[in-house]
Amino acid sequence: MNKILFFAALQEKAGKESIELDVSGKSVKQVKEFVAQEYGLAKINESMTAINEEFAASDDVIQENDVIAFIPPVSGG
Amino acid sequence: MNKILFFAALQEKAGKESIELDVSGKSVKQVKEFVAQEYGLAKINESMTAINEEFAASDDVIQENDVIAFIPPVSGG
Amino acid sequence: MSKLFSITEEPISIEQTVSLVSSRNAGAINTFIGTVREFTKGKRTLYLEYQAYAAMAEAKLAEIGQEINQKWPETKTAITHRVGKLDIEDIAVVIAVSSPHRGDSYEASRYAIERIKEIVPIWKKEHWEDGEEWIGNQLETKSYRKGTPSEEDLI
Amino acid sequence: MSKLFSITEEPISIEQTVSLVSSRNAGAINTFIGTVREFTKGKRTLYLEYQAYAAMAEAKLAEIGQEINQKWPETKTAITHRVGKLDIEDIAVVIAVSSPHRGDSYEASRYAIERIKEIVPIWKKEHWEDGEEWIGNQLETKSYRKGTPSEEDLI
Repeated sequence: MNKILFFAALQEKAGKESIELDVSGKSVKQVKEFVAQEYGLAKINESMTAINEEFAASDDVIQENDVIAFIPPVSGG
Repeated sequence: MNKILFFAALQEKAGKESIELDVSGKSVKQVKEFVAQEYGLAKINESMTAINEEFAASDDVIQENDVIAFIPPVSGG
Repeated sequence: MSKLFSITEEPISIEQTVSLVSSRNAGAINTFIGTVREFTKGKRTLYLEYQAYAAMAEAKLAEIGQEINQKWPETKTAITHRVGKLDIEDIAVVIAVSSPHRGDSYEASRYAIERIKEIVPIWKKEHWEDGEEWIGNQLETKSYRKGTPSEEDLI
Repeated sequence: MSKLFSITEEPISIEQTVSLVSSRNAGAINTFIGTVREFTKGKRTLYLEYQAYAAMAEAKLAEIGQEINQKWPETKTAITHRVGKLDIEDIAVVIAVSSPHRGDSYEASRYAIERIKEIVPIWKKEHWEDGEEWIGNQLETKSYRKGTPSEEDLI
């Protein structure tokens, strides 16, 4: 099973902070496409993805228990 | 009468913080030469001079009641 | 608040962040304090809301600290970023960089704030009289993984 | 301590100096803190003694503030310099510059410290184990009246 985290505008749009979903074996790109469709999150394409708190590339493959987070353009500071 | 202020190494060398002396009508250069000789302050030549808290040029002329200060190279900060 | 790189919900103490980097070897400490500004491009902000992916944000702040240590080996860096609701004039972030000589402390501090705006998962939501919005990348670039901020960003 | 430009014999509060420039229009406050370093070129300092021509020094600090306002019109500057005996790690000077945008606050803060070292009548005496000495111009130039620090000084 995997935990998927949403932040900022994505979190508001999804209506939740996180979901549990088994996406192991899928690429980051595939997960993005699935989540975008399932939750109506078109803006997810502008987001980076983190796997276990580290930025990931779109062809990185999700492992069992990985925590995935979608990172919209940041605006701290 | 004029008040003449010494700071830092000049103050230690002169052995006092200030002197009273009538130097009105003299140029900054003349006052420097006189004080250098009188107090053995050769290093006064490396100092800037302030008249009434404003940097002065060597040919500026001292007026009655002006306060003169010799400003060695500064090292604040 | 004793961690060098931290996300906090509490008001940030400048003195405390500075004390984390102060040392007998330092002659200079540069501090950057980001505060909530009332007007941006003529539009009045009522308050801000900051959100962070806290664990990752602290890791990324620490990574910036490592980058700084490589570029300016004698520096020491601490960064504290606040999250939650912030009013006008409140402090959102404090960066403190100590170094033996002042030049390094200025450069490293500037580098830190630019990198925060590139790679640290923290988001700001502006609340105005007539609406609200999560603000996107203020560097106006979508590339997050450039090694360093561009020259232009740093001037 | 409520003056924007002051010479003091008391320990300097960073927060207090920052509070003098904080405002609803500021989004950035850069702070430079000069501290007493133990080792300089391998030589151990025991303590420092700062002396100032206080009235003129405050006037010159205010003049630097005016120069900054001309160069970076939206900034606000406060500078406090301590005099007397200072131990290692003690704070000698705090410069705080607020501005709507961060770039100006960094540049103006840097300008302020360079100008202090050029035109403000404050002197430092180093006390070592084997002697003591009033330190001369650390910019290693004898020209005090240049309009701005040289490029080299600023890098």
